Amino acid sequence: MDNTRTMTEHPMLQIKNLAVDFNTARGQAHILEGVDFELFPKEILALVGETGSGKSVTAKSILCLLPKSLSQSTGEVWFKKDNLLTLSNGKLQKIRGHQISMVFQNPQSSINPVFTLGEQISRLIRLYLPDQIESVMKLNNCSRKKAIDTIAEERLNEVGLTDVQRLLKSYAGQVSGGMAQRYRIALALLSSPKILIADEATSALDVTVQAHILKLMREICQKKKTAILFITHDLGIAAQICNRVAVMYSGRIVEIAPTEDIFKTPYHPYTQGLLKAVPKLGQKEALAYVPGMIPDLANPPKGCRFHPRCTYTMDVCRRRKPPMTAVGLSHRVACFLYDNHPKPRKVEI
Amino acid sequence: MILFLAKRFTGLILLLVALSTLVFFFTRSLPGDVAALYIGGNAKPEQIERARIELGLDKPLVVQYKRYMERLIFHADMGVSLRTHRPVFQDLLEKIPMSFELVFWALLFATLGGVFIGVISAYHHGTPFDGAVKWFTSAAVSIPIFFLALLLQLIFFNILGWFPLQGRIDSFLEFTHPIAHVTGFSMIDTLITGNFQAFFNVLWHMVLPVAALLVGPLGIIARLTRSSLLEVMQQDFILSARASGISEPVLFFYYGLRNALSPVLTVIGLSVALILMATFYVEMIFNWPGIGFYALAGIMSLDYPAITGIALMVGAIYVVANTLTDILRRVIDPRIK
Amino acid sequence: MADNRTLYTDMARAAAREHRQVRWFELKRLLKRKSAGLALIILCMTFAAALFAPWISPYPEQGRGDVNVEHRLLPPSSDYYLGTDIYGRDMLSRVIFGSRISIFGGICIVISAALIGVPLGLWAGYNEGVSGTLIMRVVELFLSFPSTLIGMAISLILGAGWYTAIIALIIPWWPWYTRLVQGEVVSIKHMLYVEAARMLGYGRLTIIFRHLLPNILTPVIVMILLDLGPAIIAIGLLSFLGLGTQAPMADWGLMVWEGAPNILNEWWIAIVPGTAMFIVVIAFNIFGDALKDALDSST
Amino acid sequence: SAQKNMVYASPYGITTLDPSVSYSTELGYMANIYETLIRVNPPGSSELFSFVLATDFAASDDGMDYTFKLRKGVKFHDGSDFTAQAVKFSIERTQRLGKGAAFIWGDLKEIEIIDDYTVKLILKTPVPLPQIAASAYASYIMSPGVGDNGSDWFNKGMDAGTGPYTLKNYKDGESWMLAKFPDYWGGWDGNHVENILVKYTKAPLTQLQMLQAEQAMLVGRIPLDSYASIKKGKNTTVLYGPSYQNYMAFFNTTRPPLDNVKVRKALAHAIPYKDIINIGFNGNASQARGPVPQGQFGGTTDVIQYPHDLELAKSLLAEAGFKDGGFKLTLTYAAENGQEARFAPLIQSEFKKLGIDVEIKGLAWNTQWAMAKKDPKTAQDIFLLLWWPTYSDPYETLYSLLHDEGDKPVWNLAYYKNPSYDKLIRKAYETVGANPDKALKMYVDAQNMIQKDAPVAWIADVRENWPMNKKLKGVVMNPAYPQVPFFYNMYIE
Amino acid sequence: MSAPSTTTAHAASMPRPLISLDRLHAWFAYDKPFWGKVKTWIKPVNNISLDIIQGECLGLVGESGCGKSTLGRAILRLTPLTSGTIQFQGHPIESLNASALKPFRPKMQMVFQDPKASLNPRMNVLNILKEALVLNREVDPEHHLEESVRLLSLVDLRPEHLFRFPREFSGGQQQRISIARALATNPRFIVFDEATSALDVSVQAQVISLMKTLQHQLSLTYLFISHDLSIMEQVCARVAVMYAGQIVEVQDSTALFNAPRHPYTKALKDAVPIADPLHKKDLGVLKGEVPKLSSPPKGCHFHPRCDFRQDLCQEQEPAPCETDPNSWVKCHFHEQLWKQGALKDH
Ligand SMILES: Nc1ncnc2c1ncn2[C@@H]1O[C@H](COP(=O)(O)OP(=O)(O)OP(=O)(O)O)[C@@H](O)[C@H]1O
Ligand SMILES: Nc1ncnc2c1ncn2[C@@H]1O[C@H](COP(=O)(O)OP(=O)(O)OP(=O)(O)O)[C@@H](O)[C@H]1O
Ligand SMILES: [Mg+2]
Ligand SMILES: [Mg+2]
Repeated sequence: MDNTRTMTEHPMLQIKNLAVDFNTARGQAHILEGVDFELFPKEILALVGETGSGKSVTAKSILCLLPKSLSQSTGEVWFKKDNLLTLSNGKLQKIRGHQISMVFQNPQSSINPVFTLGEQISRLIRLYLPDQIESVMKLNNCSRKKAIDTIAEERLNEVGLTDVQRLLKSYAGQVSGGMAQRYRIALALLSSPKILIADEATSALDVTVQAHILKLMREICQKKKTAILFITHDLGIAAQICNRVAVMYSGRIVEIAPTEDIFKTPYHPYTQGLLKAVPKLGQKEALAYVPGMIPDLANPPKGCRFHPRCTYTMDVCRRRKPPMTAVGLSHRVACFLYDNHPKPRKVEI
Repeated sequence: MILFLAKRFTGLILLLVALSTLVFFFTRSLPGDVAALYIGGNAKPEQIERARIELGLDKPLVVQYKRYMERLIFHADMGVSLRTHRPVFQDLLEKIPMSFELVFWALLFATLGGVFIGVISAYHHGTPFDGAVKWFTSAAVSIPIFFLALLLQLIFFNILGWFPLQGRIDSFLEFTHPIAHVTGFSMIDTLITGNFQAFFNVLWHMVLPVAALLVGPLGIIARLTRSSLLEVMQQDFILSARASGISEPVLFFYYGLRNALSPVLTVIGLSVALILMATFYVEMIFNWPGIGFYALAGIMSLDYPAITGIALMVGAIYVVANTLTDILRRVIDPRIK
Repeated sequence: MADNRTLYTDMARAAAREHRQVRWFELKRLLKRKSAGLALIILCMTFAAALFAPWISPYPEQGRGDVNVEHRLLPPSSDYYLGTDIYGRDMLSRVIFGSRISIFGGICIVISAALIGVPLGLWAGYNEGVSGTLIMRVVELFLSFPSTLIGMAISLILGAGWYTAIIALIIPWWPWYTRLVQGEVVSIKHMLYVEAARMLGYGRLTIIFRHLLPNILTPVIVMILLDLGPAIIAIGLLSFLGLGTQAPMADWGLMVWEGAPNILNEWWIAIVPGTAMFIVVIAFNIFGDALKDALDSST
Repeated sequence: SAQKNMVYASPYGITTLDPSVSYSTELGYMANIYETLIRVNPPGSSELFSFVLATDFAASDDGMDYTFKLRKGVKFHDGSDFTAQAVKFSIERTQRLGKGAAFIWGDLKEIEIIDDYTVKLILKTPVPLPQIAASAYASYIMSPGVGDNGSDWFNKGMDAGTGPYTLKNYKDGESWMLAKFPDYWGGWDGNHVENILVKYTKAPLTQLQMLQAEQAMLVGRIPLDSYASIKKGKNTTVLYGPSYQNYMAFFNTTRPPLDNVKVRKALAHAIPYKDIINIGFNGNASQARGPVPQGQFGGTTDVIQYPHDLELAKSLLAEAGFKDGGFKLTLTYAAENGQEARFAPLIQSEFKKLGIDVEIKGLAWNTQWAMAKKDPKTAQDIFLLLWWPTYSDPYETLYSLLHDEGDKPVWNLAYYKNPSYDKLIRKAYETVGANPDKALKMYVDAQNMIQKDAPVAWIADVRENWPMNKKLKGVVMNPAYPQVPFFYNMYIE
Repeated sequence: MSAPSTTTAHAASMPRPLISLDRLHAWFAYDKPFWGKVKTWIKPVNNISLDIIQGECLGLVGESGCGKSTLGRAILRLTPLTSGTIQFQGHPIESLNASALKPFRPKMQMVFQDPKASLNPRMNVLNILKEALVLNREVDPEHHLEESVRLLSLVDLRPEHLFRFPREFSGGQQQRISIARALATNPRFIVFDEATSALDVSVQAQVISLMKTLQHQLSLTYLFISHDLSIMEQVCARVAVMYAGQIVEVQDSTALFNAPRHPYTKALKDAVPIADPLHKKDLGVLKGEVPKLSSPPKGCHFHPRCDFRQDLCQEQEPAPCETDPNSWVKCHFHEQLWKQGALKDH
């Protein structure tokens, strides 16, 4: 199975104890505290979790994109031989986009509104693919500009965009959310990155277009050995295309496991609650949900942050943070319930 | 674009008509005795009466208004200045180039310098340099223009002696190399007549007044550029470009600046009006014979044709400047419809 | 029922208390920035000086304008800390008394301008129909009209004086507020919460005052603070032309004007009030800036 | 060799260059470009008049006509010769246009050309024609070559005078040059400045700085407090001379409490003349006696003066029923006039000691004047005014300022009415040509008549002063021609 | 607790429309020139006729930007109409002006797509609720406080939340506050505009179960807008499918997803990823681009992307064709496809 293979390989990206604090009006908000996971080549890892649990922040801090004046990041993000968090700007530049690229949550707002889409993509083509431009120029015996256009067109077609000529001349405001998102995805794939971080990359698409993109992702993952970190709300997507799923709750990964395992035997009470809440076609009974409120991050609950909403709260949960424990082959969970007996416990909620 | 220009142009005309109407009735409600003013000196009652008829002041206000508007619209005739006894239009044509020279340089340097300082300090956001810039711009926008002009004179003429005190050109050059009047723009006039000595002298004379004029707008523009750019730099698309491995300078000067420039341009448009206002004081203090000097004298003597003319002109300049900056904004920022 | 109600009242109090604490925290954070704290101290001192001028100035009657011919044009000394002017009046006292008009006038101008401009801006922003367009055209008219000219002309009509100077400045000032507010309103009026209020069937005025006004108040307050400096300068400018404050009262601008001819010899007559004006304006500016940052980040 | 060029930093702008119309601050230039038939000599001269374009004149016995002999060999700037024709043309043109100071010719009946160099002016009433012909305004002789040209023609920078200088390079509101007219009848032998660059400089401070930096030889007005340093300066000095300008305060006689002569007298006594002269004028003035300034014909020490006396003022107020004052007055002055702005607070401060509250209003001159003319009942209480005569007979001053103007006041801003005064000054005016001594007595009586009613407090006769470079010599001041620098006499050492 | 149940519970025997739309058009001028006619119209609601039956929850699905929100807002008269009629409880309301509309306002409410944006950030929850309560004649102003607490408890919030501001709540809670506000006026009809699409599944489930409870308790009628088909089935009995400004199919929800009659419905259904890793499937990809609302394709709007299109589709717009009571489909060949079983799952 997939997961056994991944364990033997060297991880592409390894995140250790990543913590992020934000300065806010109410004081320091501990947005992330101790995020640990790794990403292997050729895998798609789904990162799911509650709204505001820190998924996007995790993604951004991998590439050191959080504003330095507002936030402090600690921990380690290992990519190849480098800890990205301590890397100089110049070196980061060589990694950002070239090796690790990212698709942001809001497609339209992540395209510069004052340049045409064409200007933006050609700048990146020139940055990433100088060789290819040369070869296309030689091959087609055409000008540089023409060559860039050709490449752009080809790449945009790949993500299912048609009428590319018009698209290249339009501005962000003139294209639909779906087009914008596909365009961003095309940009992110331009350099054939080693790692792609897709932050809700399909949420603005309707299901049919979404399907196309998901297929594409699976393809590049297989063909180009790209590892993908796929952040989503939609557990359906996770189930359909991801190898592993990491569940995040209030700044921590609370459970991480191969997809089948997570869906079959969720361990963490929150994961279980989440899965129960997934609506399914044909399901008649009412959906269950996790009761209670999202914790206030400036003033998070002591110990396990989930304990106020958990039915199995023990004393220790209030006092200490649960460490990650392995409960199966590449299945880990952060919950004291499984300290001694690594068996999934059905939690009634 | 043509539609937009047509719209702006009709807007300008309507504005000018409204403005002239407003100013007309406004100035007529001023309590000065226009006819007596026209005569000047120790005017005698019968003379005043005669002047009143000559100026048409004996007619009802509406008739006067009609006459005024007709002349204005069909002959670009704004009447005769009560003070200089010359057609206001001619006076204005003569004065505008002189002020324009100051305004042009002030605006140019304020814009270039302001944007540059703004970008640099945004780039070095949070450093001591940025703090210094912040203090400097706060000071720049806070210093009263007349106080600044006085200080400049005091420091650069009286104490340091680097720059001339006043006027457009050294007196001795007026004897030896007088500026020929071709376009009215002394820099151009001296250049096309090959009068280089005067050219450099004029340049030299411009330094202090231009400096006095530009400090305020420079501060405003620098501040706005900085804050606008900082805001832009937090946007998703910048983050996204950064994530694509674009280098920081390119990110600031190429990607961010263009987005940040739109509000800056608006303010530059408004600065034109501000600088024009400031010329009132600067021209007086530096003895610069421009429109501000003329306006001030006009106001103090209730020279209403001149006041009206100036108001119309400043209004027109305001609209034109704003239209220009609007067009520019459209060019650099396709979001604006 | 009654018990419930007292319970609710208690809860309301508790919530309000907490809310106030948050505000206080924000204020403290604001003041922790050294420049803002310094600015605030300067402003407080100036306000205090203006308020208690008769008690704190060394020569209050000279501050009010009584001449003191024997001590004309004295440079700063231990008797007259900041020297004396052409009538022999103590500059320190004059500057302290001068702050009254400068500061009161400045506040008066911006507040009145806001009181006129904000409602018009709200209306014009919310109704983009005929009335709104009309208002904005008028605003444009005023903005395109040289404000100094308006100021001067009005001073000329009403006769020079500090109160006419204030009126003369309010008139060209309010359109800026209308413009600001209109822009803000246009950008928030399509917010869903405004639509929600429309859905409930509320009329324009309710929506304008209950929903729009509170949400544009922050930029308005910041603009008021940032405008105080320019307003003080503007009064000074009018006085500079002899159209503002009249002798024997003085505002700082007038004092600079009066002192300007002597600047080469008796420099203190112009430099002292000019510097006072500069410092206070800069303080308003920095404080306004800091407040803006604080308010921006807290919402 | 001596320097022939100089710079004059002048605060005096040009409102018109038409010599028939000119009635304002351009006088200083006009008097160098144009010439009159005769000129009034400065006080203290042995002769009353000196001859310019005329070489002699004689009056008929009844004083109803005057015959002028004209100078020969005089050329206009346009090259034509000066003849009797030009005199007729000029005066008639001025009369025809009727602007500016044309009113001075109001009593002229006709001009008769006797021959090319003799002209006879015939009057309607026996007014002092030589004074009129020597007027600083409206009596310039211009070339008939002007023809039908109107003021526009002049205002382009043209001139048609006979004076030593001709206008060149006229840039309104900036600068212009008075350049030597080579064919001037006086010739250019000896020491004369030849080209004068006039830099229109409004700000007094700038003028001061220009003077100190030797960027200007001569300036118009400088900050009063700088006079000491000017006098001490290595290169600079101040030249003083008499002037016929004076400052006055009109009391609104139509309204209580100033309709009470005792109150007016009290106020006249309460004005701190000395402080005003010291601070307001930096010592550069003297307390006035009456409407006519000292030195001018009609200004004598026989006119009663109100000395500064607070005690007396207090008792007068008490007599009038205002013990300890207790009333409020508004005082207006022309905001453009720095001098008035400077001394108005002194009056305010002094009146406060009487318990009188003075509200000072600085208004643009024209506004101030318009408000004063509109309705005496609502007008100001005290009106500060600077006055100077158009020609050097006191009649113009006495008539303009105090004769009964009915309900349309123009200059009589005390709204004073006294028929016997009106009669007396007219009589003096018609006598002066024939019998100056008798006229003088009448003028003094008329002034004392005024002083008894005290409708106006005469504040100060100003002394003319010219701050200038020490090297500038030959500066002549003539109070009949206020603020005229006669450049022809000047030279640079 | 005095539940404001004024209407006696109707037996569902005689379904009568609470709202009925007839040939409704709501167009927006795209480029309004200085003078003259508008050249381009955006037609998000283009000739829609639809009945919403008393007491039902009607789902509205369709891809993003097809006009769902606009339709919802048009029904509530929040957006200007171009033509067509709207009847609410039999009263035509399409041409009433603001004041005439006032009595209807409390009866029709909307819960907006973006909960945060729909709550005034400067008002606390109490004020937000009060503002709506004022319109509810049945509640005495004195009792607004208690009523607010009652409303909050309906949506599972606690009294102390009354004094908080919207930004202090999580997305799901904000959504519940807007539901509470919608309920405050004692409405008969509520439009839920993608009320759950910004939420994670748990919070979404929370909101949905709340909606269902309330519907039963207060016998409300819903229009539930979403582009997520999986929750449709959970919430709605009947679903309308919208495509490019038009409704192409209305059906019973179970039937719709088991046996779609319109090719577009089928395409939608195929593309839904199923949250079960054991049932990996090939997600159906719809070719072609989303049509422009300003110039939708001639004939059947869906034809450029339809696998089954024939010449007729390009020329003639299909008429709605009733298949069951209260169900219809707009497709020229739906019967043919149905018989062929072309739209069945394989
Ligand atoms: N710039 C910022 N300043 C302060 N707080 C921030 C900032 N960015 C994010 N946060 C906070 O960090 C937390 C996590 O945000 P994040 O965007 O990572 O959530 P998410 O898991 O991506 O949620 P969603 O599913 O809604 O996208 C939130 O509580 C948010 O309020
Ligand atoms: N006020 C308006 N003016 C102009 N166009 C509008 C307006 N409101 C909506 N539109 C346009 O109408 C179309 C449909 O918008 P609508 O919001 O109804 O879509 P939707 O189906 O709700 O999409 P989503 O699922 O993304 O919410 C869009 O193309 C939008 O641009
Ligand atoms: Mg996110
Ligand atoms: Mg929508």
